[in-house]
Amino acid sequence: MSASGSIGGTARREPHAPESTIGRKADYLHAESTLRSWFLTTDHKRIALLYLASITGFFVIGAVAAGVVRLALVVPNGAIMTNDTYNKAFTIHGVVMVWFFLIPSIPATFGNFLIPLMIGAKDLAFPKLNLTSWYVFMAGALFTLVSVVLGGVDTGWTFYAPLSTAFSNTWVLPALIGVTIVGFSSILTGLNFVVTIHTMRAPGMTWFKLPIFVWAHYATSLIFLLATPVITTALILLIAERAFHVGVFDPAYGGDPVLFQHLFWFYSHPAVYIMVLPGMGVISEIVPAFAQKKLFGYRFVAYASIGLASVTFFVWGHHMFVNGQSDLASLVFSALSFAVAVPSAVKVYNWTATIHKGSLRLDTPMLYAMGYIGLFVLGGLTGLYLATLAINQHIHATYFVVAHFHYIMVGGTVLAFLGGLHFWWPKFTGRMYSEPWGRVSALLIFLGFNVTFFPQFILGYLGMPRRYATYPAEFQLLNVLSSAGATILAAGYIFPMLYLVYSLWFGRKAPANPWNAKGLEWETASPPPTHNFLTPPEVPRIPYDYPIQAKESRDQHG
Amino acid sequence: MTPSHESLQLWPAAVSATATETDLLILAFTVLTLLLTVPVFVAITYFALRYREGSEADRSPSGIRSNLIEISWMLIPFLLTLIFFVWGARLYIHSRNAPPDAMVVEAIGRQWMWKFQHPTGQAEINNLHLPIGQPIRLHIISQDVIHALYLPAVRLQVAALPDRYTDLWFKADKTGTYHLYCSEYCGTDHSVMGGEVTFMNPGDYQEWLTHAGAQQGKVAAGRALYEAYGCAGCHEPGSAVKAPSLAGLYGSPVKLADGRTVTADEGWLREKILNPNGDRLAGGGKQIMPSFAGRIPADELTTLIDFLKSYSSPAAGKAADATPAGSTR
Amino acid sequence: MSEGLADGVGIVRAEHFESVAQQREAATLGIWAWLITELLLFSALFLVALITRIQHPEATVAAAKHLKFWIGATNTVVLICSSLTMSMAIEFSRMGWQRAMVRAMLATAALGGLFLVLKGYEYYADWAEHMMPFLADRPFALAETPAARLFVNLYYVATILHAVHLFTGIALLLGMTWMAAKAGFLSRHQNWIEVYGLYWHFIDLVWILAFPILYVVNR
Amino acid sequence: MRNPLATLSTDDRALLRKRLRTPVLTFLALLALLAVNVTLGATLPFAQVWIVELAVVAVMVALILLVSMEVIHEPPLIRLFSGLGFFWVAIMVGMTLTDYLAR
Repeated sequence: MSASGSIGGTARREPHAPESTIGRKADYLHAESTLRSWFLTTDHKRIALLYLASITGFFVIGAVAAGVVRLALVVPNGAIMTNDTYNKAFTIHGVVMVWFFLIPSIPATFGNFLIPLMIGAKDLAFPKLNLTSWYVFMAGALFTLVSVVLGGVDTGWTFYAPLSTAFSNTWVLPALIGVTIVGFSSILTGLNFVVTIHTMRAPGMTWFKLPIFVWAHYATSLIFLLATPVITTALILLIAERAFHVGVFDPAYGGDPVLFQHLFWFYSHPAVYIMVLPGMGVISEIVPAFAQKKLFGYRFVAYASIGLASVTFFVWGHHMFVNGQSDLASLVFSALSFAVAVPSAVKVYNWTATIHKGSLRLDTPMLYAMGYIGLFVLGGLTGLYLATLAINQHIHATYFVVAHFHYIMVGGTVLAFLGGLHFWWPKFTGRMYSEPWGRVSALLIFLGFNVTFFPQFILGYLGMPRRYATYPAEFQLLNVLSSAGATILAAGYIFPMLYLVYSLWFGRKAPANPWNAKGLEWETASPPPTHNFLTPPEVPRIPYDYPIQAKESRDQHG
Repeated sequence: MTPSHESLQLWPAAVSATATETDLLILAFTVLTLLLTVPVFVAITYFALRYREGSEADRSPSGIRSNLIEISWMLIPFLLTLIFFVWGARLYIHSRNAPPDAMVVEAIGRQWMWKFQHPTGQAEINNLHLPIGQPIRLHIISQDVIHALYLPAVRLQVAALPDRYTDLWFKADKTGTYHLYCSEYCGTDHSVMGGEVTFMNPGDYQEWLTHAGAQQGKVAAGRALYEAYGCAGCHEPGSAVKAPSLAGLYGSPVKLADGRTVTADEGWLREKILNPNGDRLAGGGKQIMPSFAGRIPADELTTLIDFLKSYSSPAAGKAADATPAGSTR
Repeated sequence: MSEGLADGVGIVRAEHFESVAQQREAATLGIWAWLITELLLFSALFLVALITRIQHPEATVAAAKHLKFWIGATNTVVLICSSLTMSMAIEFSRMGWQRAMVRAMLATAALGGLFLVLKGYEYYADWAEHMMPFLADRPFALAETPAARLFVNLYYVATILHAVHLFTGIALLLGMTWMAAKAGFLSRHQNWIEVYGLYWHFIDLVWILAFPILYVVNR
Repeated sequence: MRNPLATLSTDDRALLRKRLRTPVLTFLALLALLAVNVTLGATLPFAQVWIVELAVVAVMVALILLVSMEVIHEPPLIRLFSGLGFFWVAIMVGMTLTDYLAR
């Protein structure tokens, strides 16, 4: 080990990249090209691309599983596949999409790539730890894939005891171990972000000059740190329960299966905000850039990120209203859940107000952002339906829930992910994607998404329970509609993969700042040099220093 | 109602006052949702058109004090939604406290069937017959994993836990047949774990208890056990395992591996279910059936054997518990 | 924490940091962030123990009476001693007394090892008394109170998890001691000792919580 | 082995005494508190003794955090982080108990 620093380790200068090449046009992509230079890199930008490739792979696996689910539900009587196959398909879909796509999606890729750029740092605080977290992620993924290859899991992504511990005859153990390991990857990423944002900001980059993207990732990282260990414990107990019959979740010995749900949702409800907050950060960058206007209510939006991250720890019991939780707990959790509306409203109304009197360009990222706002509003408000006790007793565990969380996770996170991918694609790769194809795909995804999931709100209210391999014949029309929408959605997903990959070789070379956007990441070249900035970046006087300023910025910053 | 109508219905049937009020609550909430979202959608669309790059729009600062506007759009939607918390909580507390005079029906969940026992002792599998105009309290427990009993017609569901009882009470005031579901994912046949709840006039209910409940229900109950214990998975024609068909088996001669021939009477069936390794069958098939000794209670074994006695062909067995699909809402 | 460093004691700046102070701050904040996750990890187990106690008070008390109270108490003393030697190692590192520091670190590792030996003996005694209900083929001494199994098994999960942390800690400590025995260590990596010390103290702290929660309050 | 202290100069001995004062005092305090808890646990003098035992543990934890881990000398950010975890544990335990104590 050469001269390096503290616990997690620090950046090690690659022996092949002497100081002199840095001054030349050696961007991070072309500085070195050996496999070794990618798989042993400590450059946050390269690690971000490793993550991008991995999660794209998992997205494809999860999407195929979703296709299987939608295929099965075209007919009501389960004629297409057995119940076991269906159950395994939706379990794989849930496990892969939640733990291997949604949770790492924006933080591990965009966060990893952009946080050091946005705060004017050379790298994250612990670059070796950053690489370690990718390897840990892949190790966890390996376990989970092993369970899929061996024959699958049929417990649902929630792994409720005692079904998962004592009754399921599928490959639950490797899946549980895989998910437990992935938790450590989240923790390490979150730890790195928290430390980086606290200690690595460029001189003059005060907290209230940080982009909302960084605020959102700070809030997300706090959730990583505070929630993930609890699911680790819950899963360790579940593994011990399945392997050694510990008994704490097993009613046969007097254990309490609902206790597992408490530990599970203590993590998994905040995990929703691990998925949502980074998306909000992305939208808060895109909207001002394409309106060429300062973000409205910057401080409120910043505080709302921290607010959401805190409030989310007080509401997990709203997943358990009908699961035998005490009435007192249900009342308290329901009341607190309504408080989530406050910071969420702050975000949505401020984005809308930012567009007001802007100078709008409706390029692909902006189309995704506008779609995001609409779908997130619907997803959020239907969440309040579910938080209302009497309504929950009817629509709990129905397709209403399925529709609700897909509006949040696909309408929210995935649209933000795609919007951000297009927005920062020039920065990541140095190439422009095809704008017409981008717009067509964005519209296709918006359309396909709504056709897929809006009918599920109705199905849920009509009383169709979720996770049903077969269903009463009268629900077929809406299910077929939903499956038809899924094919449109699938087409919408395939196009970007094709034209983005195409652009890597044939796309127009991107300028440093193709959107005329503000933020330090646009001050450096596209793609950036290995150490991010050739000259120390100049921190602007105010954040979102766009030509059109809202009145408040003069009030606040004089 | 014909099935084609039902596939277009947008509102499920409500048979209790609580269900009607829940519908009202959700309608009112939907109105609020529209009030909060439509302006946002309209505004985004309008701004997107009005303030397109290059358009001749007034972009001078509007001069709105932002703190005031921020606080107002933080608090106004929150306070409006709080009304719905109070309303929903009130309704919830009502639905959690059964009146003391409620008729108690025991409900037991198991992979993958429901068993209901009426206060007068009659039991049903998967289907439930109940009188209207009287509070009913379902006293629910599970024998294995967590299930949940969900009756959309009364807008209620509650988990069936393995370690303690949960309650669900309602007072139906409309007759009819409606779905009854398991709504907590419980394994392979989760989606088949359910049936129908039939609300009847009190007179009809008494009639049913004395006649139909004892007779017609029994074969259907046996059929449900035949499927719930997994017998059907192997013994139905066309299954992957290719176990001997049980249709028409009762009373017929069976050749055994040791050369004897026995008649499949009630006692032999019972013995073969509890101890499958005895009396190996002729024909060289591998004996893989597990023993059900200790896994099936005595009364259910009797019901199952009664079903096998009446089971002449697979089609006939299905007809016994079938209700016309269109009659369920 | 960096006050009072002797001459020639310090750290070498890694190139992505602007200053040594920034690097120190990042390391300290990083280990504290990690310790937060450790606290929540163990606290979730303690919460399960609390719920078990609430739901099955008699069975839990019966099970807790079988724990080796005096071994647990001795082990607590051992860890408190190791905390002292770790604190000494940190002070020596700040004073630049490298050899004394290495000795204090070895003493810390030895005390950690002693803890594990005592713990192992305790497990053996438990095994001999048929207090290992998770072993399928070995009868459980408290089989007549099934819920006792919950608490006893939970005790194993918690103590094994703690022992894994301690074992990792000893391995890291020995590796670091080996590096620290070379000349010039304190001028390059003094803050490793500080950061590691926080981890070691925290593992002690977890045991200080675990001992009463498992052994004492349920008696 | 010869006594290493014997080789030290007077200055060094004074320095050593000054530097090791706090760790040794903390060590003694922790041992004393542990002795209290062990005595209480072994004798069980009254029914509600667990409250006292937990209070003693709280003091021990505070002592390790503040003195051994030197939180009192740290900047506000580290102090915040050292307390954050405990606050979140309180949320987890408190909200879970609203279920278990009200069932």
